[in-house]
Amino acid sequence: MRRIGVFVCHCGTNIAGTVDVKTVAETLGKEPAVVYATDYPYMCSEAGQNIIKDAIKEYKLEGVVVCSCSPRMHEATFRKAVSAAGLNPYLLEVANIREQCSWIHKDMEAGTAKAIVLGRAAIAKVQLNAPLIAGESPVVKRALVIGGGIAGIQTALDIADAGYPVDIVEKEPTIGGKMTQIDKTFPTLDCSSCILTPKMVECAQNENITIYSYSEVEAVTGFVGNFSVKIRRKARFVDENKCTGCGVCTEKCPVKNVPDEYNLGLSNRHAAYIPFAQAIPNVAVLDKNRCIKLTKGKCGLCSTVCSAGAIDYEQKETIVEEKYGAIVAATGYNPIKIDGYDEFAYSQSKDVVTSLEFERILKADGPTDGHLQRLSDGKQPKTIVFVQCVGSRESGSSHGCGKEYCSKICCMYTAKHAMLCREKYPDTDVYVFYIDVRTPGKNYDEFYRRAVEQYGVHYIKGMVGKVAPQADGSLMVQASDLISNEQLHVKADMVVLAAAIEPDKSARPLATMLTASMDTNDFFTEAHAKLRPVESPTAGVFLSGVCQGPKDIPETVAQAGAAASKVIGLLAKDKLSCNPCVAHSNEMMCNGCSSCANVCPYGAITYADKDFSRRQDGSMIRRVASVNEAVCQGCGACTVACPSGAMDLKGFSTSQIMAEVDAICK
Amino acid sequence: MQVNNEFRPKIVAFCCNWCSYAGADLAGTNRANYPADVKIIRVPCSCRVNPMFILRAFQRGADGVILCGCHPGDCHYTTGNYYARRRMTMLFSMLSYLGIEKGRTRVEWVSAAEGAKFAATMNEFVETITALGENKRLEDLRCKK
Amino acid sequence: MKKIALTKLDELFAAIAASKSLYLPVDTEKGAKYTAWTEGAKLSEATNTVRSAKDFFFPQVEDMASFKVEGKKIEVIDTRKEAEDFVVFGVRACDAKSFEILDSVYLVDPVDSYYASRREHGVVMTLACSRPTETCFCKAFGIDAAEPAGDISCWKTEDSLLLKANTEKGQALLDSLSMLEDAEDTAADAVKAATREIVEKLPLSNLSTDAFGGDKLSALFDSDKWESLSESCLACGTCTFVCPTCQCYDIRDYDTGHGVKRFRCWDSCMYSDFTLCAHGNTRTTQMQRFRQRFMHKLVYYPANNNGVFGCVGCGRCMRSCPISMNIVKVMKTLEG
Amino acid sequence: MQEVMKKRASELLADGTVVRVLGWKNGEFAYDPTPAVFQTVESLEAFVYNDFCASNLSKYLIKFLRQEGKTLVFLKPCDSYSFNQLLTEHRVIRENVYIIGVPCDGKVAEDKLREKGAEGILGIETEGDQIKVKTLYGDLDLNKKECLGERCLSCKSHQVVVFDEMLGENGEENPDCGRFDMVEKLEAMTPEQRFEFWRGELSKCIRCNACRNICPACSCEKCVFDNPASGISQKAAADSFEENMFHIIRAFHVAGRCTDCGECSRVCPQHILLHLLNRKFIKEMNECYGEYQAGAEAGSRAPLVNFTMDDCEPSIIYTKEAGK
Repeated sequence: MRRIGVFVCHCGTNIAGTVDVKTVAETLGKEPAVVYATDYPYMCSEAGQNIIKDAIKEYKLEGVVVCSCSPRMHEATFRKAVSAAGLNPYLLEVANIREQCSWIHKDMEAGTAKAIVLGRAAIAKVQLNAPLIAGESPVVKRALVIGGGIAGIQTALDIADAGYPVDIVEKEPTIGGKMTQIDKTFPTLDCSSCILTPKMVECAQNENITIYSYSEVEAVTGFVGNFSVKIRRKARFVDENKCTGCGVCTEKCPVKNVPDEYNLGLSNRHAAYIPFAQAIPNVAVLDKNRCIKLTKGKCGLCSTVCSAGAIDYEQKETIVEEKYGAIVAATGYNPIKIDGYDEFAYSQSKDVVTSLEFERILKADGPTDGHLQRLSDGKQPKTIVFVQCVGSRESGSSHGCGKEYCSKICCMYTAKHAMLCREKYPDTDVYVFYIDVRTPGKNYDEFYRRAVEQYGVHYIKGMVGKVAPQADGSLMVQASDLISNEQLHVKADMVVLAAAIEPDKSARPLATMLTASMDTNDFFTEAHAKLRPVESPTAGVFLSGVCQGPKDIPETVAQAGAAASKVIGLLAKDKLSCNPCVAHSNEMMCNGCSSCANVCPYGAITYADKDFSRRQDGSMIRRVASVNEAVCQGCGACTVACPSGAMDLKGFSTSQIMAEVDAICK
Repeated sequence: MQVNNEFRPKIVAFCCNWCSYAGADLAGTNRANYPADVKIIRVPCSCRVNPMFILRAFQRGADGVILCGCHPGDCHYTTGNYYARRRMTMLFSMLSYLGIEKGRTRVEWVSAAEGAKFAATMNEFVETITALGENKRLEDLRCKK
Repeated sequence: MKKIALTKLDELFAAIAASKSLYLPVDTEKGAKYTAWTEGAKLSEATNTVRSAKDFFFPQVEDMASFKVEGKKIEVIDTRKEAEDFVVFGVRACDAKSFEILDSVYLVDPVDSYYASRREHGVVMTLACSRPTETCFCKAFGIDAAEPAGDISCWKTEDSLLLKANTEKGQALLDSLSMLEDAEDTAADAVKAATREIVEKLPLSNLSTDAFGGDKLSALFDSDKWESLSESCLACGTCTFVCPTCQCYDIRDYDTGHGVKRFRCWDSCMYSDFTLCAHGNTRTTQMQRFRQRFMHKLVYYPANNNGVFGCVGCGRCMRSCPISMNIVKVMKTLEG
Repeated sequence: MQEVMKKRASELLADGTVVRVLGWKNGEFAYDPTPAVFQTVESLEAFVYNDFCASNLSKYLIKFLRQEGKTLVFLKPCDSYSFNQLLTEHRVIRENVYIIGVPCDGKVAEDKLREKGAEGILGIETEGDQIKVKTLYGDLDLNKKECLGERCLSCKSHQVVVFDEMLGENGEENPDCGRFDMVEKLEAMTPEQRFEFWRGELSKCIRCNACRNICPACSCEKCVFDNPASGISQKAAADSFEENMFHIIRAFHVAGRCTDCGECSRVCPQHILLHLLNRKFIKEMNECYGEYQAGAEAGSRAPLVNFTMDDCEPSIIYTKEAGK
């Protein structure tokens, strides 16, 4: 029997309020193995930790039980303390008497009795705890950033700046993401391209950065410090190394009617194309679905005009396999499809556009060369209505595509749009219909007030009920003004819908590959909502930008930098200590039946024939399992699949769990 | 267990570390309420729970056992709860076949964000077990006081 | 000698059961089983019960002591209870002989008080065989199926049950049964003769034991036939558990959560953890374990008990072994 | 058939294809053959194959396949499923064994003869469906069909599913065997009735381990019940709970791996209907996860080491029960 010390925390009154901590300490002190038991107001404080350290030395403790808050909170703290006193950190158990006891129960008697039982269970378990030593695994000093928007770019630049190689995988032919499509940025109204392009160029020029554009992640295996990733490089039918980006092929290409993604389909491009002038890499790509040569085998014009000889119709997609120490998800977002919102007549009228389409209309390289025009007749709109929260903050989505959350960026960009309209075209009437105007952020509210006060934008609290295209080409907007409590009819020339944003569709399959968790909206879940906002619960996977939740550019850049600093912190280590709570196979009992390997999600179990011959029994070669401790993540699926009980899990062994069961049920 | 002539069930709840245990913590943080009869055992994943543990709990005097894990599809280890789901289905099947009252065992998927669900589930489970009364069919008389 | 009409058997059983618990073989769907007598219970006609009668004196599981643990205090509780008086009726000659073998182990110094208490309180009423079967070979071990031992020996004739007391305990029981009538001492001679006649015709009655005994130790131990004899043994304990003379037990402690219950239970030399010691196991192969069982019955036991063999030829192992390996095959193979 | 088998065994031993033959050896009486290994042509004299050769030989291969040389084994349909399952679990090595499939139309159970009053058996002769039992107390003419072992009455398949050569005609699967009839009957009972039924059955258990040790799926190097470190080791059922525990855990450990060969019930000296536990699992898994027959195909993935994303929830068991 081990010599156990029990330390009961009051947590101020958090525990002591509904649990009689003195009685708990006193009762547990009578348990057969317990040689010392005490209580203290804050066990996690330095003084509290010192009580534990001193007791370990004075009473020669061989196991420590701390009855306190959840182990998720302070297990690491107490392990450190125990370790500092010379005891193996895994000879500690935490009995959760706060979150799962004192905070739940109002009755002092019941709470105290339960705390004692939980303490007993921890004592029973710690009796059987094995001193574990964390193994080490080397760190591959290379990072992968998935997504080449501003989030990915910033993360990559920061990691590269710290001296580590980093690869960007971008599924489009160019990096840049949504920010390339935006005209001006709030709240300073500086040009989006002007601030983004230098960063894109820097990515291309930085020796530490490799850009895999037009590529997607195919498979991820491994674990923190040692991921192995397969990247599928789609065939662009242009040799990236030869192409000079001169653009001749894109001009000569006879296929001219492909909807241009960069302009959200508001204009057309050629089958051979460079997405936009500042694309990085500045390399053409042939649209394999539209190129005549690739679809019908004829044409070949681009090849003849390409002086660099870069066109390669035979190019195949390739798989690049690379090892990484850390992976950053920066998969970004898209506006939701709003075809379902019939009331806004989006599908019926060309002059009902989304905000991102409106950005394209305002931007100089857009379909209207930056002139504010109606897409139907090219006329300059005199009255523009902006509708907020289209698909955002929708409860019980009636349209099947709405989101419960606030998309966060719409209020600000709408203020920007309204302001730009009024500035460039002062004769335009601008209405904004909103539920709330949300402007938290430095200089944000000032910006919004400028739109109202300085630029005379009509902000009306209320939702638009219907947009009806009229015979004269105008749009009749029916809305309610909630403040004056009246129905409004605004005859508009253009309606701009602030569509909600949602995570990019590629995020869900990626999360599965990364074994990273997601919330119900397919945003990546962070390890802790407040304290670890840029880390995924899956070790070695970090989050950058909107893939974690809606955010604007400054926030995205801040988070991208934070993710980068976490990655740098990880890559700066030569070795990582592994979770020692991993599976272990007892060869003497192993049947070699492969049940465990069948259920292992990590492929951590391998088999080998081993010689167990003994003098009396003659030759005996058996197939037995062994666990790669660096690969095993400690889920324990194998332990139950194993009929003989040869497979056990350190830290959560069968005997430990049964001891807890026994202690609880007695 | 009889306390002042009133039956108080003994209930063991196995909770996976990543979702349900955190959900149970959240229930506490939110000051939710459920009976003290429920005692939680932390396991890394629902797939760590051997049917043997559940039988053991009944042997030692538990009146009800509940297993909580991440929602299918959300397992921290990707697939653990899928295996747990099959194993528990089969265990329930066998217990029912042996004539053990239905409802003594339960599986519930509780995420880290579902503190309220955790508390509600526990309240409901305690109610069910209290109605079923003492576990007589899977008891070990030697373990009774 | 006493007698009672077969038609009045129920009366007799009722009278015995009035003062003591009475057990007797009763037919079940799958063979005869010793069962506590209750009104209407019918005595089985079967040659023998599936399980042996040793259960009465040496039950499969028996509590020995308890330890109550409270905090750091441990209290030892003697859970032994005085056994209540009981009567076992219908024990065959082979099982009756097995009690002598168990006695020679448990009633010699140091006396096993648990066993002794049951022996003291139990009255054995044997019943001579009338329809021995092909798996019977008691004769090979010098047992007369027509003359069973026990506190009281009984014979069934066409119309009556004959009873003869062999011990004081038996005599006292007979004396207490007023419905018994006197009978001639020779009344059972005819049924005895008939039984002996059938026994002569049994295929295994002439099984020879000449090749066995305490003096044949090394030749038998080193025989190269054990290997093939044991090759299909499954290492289950069926033979030992149905055997009336197998007497090995294990002592185990069971942690109840608030104390410890110490109990003993049958063990089997066929099990891999039999003879497991701190240093390891002296018998590492099934051949060795298999050999042990038969060497014990045929060599070691007679060596220590004046040549008496540790088998009574009841034939239960022959009927229950999953792979039909048994002591008869072993004897014939080793002998041949 | 016996003579054909002997002949093939002799040939294969003689030409060195195999170094040992795993078969059955005649016993003391007509009804008690023992599984045996024959290493010489001469020893095959004692080889026997008759209506009483019920033992499933496949489990022995685990032991023999660790020894040198190829083993010839005769597999009946039941045994061949077990062999495939062992192959799936890497317990046997296909290359090290030469399988001769032998057809089986059911094996006669000794206890059925006893039930029909056969005691003092001196000889048994079978001719077609007729069994003539000569006993000390008179002769009996019995019908073989009425004397078949319980498991043979609901035989799932007469087909040998893996072999190198087949002697005689291979049979077919028998999907209408009604092997789940008794399970269904139990399912239709109230929980109380079921509880009583199983108490009655399992309380007979003497923990002799015959069921476990004969079971081809229970081939663990060390069984959890024999392993003090497992925390649940037990030598005898010291409480009614332990009787349940042993059989539940055993059924669970073989769930998805049990081929339903019925050896457990055949060998139980207490005649407990153990196969009904295994069949329940087979039936339930079939219903929840689709038809699966362990051992039908080597390398198949058993239901409990498999899953689909849209598997039913455990509560389905309660819904099912409520529906009854």
